[in-house]
Amino acid sequence: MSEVRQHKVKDIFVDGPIDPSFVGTSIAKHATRQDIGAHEIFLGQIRADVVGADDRPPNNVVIAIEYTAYREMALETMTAIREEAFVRWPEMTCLHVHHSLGTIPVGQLCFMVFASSKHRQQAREAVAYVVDRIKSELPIFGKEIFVDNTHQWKRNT
Amino acid sequence: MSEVRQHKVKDIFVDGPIDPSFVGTSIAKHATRQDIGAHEIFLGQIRADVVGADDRPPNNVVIAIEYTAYREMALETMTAIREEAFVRWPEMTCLHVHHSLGTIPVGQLCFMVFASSKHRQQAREAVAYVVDRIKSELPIFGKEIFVDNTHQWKRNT
Amino acid sequence: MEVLLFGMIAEKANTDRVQISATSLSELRTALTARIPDLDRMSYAIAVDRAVVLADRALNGTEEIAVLPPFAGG
Amino acid sequence: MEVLLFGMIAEKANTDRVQISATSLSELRTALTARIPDLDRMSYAIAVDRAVVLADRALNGTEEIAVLPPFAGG
Repeated sequence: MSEVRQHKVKDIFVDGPIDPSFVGTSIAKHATRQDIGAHEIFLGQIRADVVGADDRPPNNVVIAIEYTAYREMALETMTAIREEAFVRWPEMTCLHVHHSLGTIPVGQLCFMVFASSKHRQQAREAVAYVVDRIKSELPIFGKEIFVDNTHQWKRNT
Repeated sequence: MSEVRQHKVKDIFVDGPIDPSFVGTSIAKHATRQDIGAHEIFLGQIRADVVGADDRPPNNVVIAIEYTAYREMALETMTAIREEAFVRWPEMTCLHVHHSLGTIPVGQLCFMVFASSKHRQQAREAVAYVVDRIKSELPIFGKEIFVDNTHQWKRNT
Repeated sequence: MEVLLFGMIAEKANTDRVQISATSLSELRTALTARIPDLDRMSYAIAVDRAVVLADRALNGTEEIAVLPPFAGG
Repeated sequence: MEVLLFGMIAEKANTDRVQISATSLSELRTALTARIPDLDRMSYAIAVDRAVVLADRALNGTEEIAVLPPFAGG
């Protein structure tokens, strides 16, 4: 929790899936904070989507997403989003963001946004805001890999 | 995840704090679900609030909350809330709720609401709705225990 | 009938259940106020068969009655 | 100047960086379209010094330029 309101660029990227036990460990680290009453956590998990691509028959099933990123721009953008969030929700004490790079199989976690605050409202709003901005503004690219080993590039809508 | 859309009364109460590793374990159990893209988790943590009670000097500090409940009514009310949530957010695949009973020290977790769905919007809305309804409708009682061993009864506003 | 008490009301009454005879909720409230110190200065709700009931109604003595101080879950 | 390519655009170009000479973003777009197959049929944005720039602007060759296909994070 030492990152509270620091303005340095933090690395959000992790290689491979986010382990559920990492989420548990992150939660446990807040037990020393006597001013936190609420944690809100969003986790993204890889779905076995059935996709009909332009150049192949429909009903091809996603088995993994391979994530890459324009790392420097993503981290600078994330730093700006983080600073805006701490201004908008001054009661927020911590904000932890992690995103996977590399190949993440179906059922595994690729994304975590975790905010804590005194009362629930600010943590709740901050997580929704940060998740939405990351999805629309961070240059992260996802290759959906199908069961037949073909692929298609994912795009957030 | 076998509870999906069951209508039986589930016990939400646990004795003592909710262990952060339990949250991690709960998340991990969803790795077999290929249709989940989003998890939203709310956690309540005991704050060291500084309280000025009517009959004592201000600045008394909470060291724990002792929770009790009218268990049968709480579980029936929770079952109704759960069923309403699954109707309102049909994309939601799982909803896990736990609340502590007994003495929960500052920094420990007393409450978890965990929803999963295909996309983030339904899990996010369901968690906010379920958390708010639990706080206002479940007959759970909290005795704030102060550092000087006096106490005061908490009330949700 | 047996009436279940919780939280600060059980604390004030020094017990978590009292025996009360009442044929309506208003009669029950009067009897509870006589029995439990300071109840008239506390905010509370009465649940009949596990649902809060605000209006007056008749009681036949078979209902599950509970006196509920403010909720504090979460 | 060196131009960074990502995702499906890097895949189409078969490389993650190309050398392009351009004195403006419009000139850069024209050169990229000539170099990268099907780029004119893809949606993409150009980032100059790590910020997306939509309007035309002059380039002096010292900027960090990147061609970004649709984002897919989260």
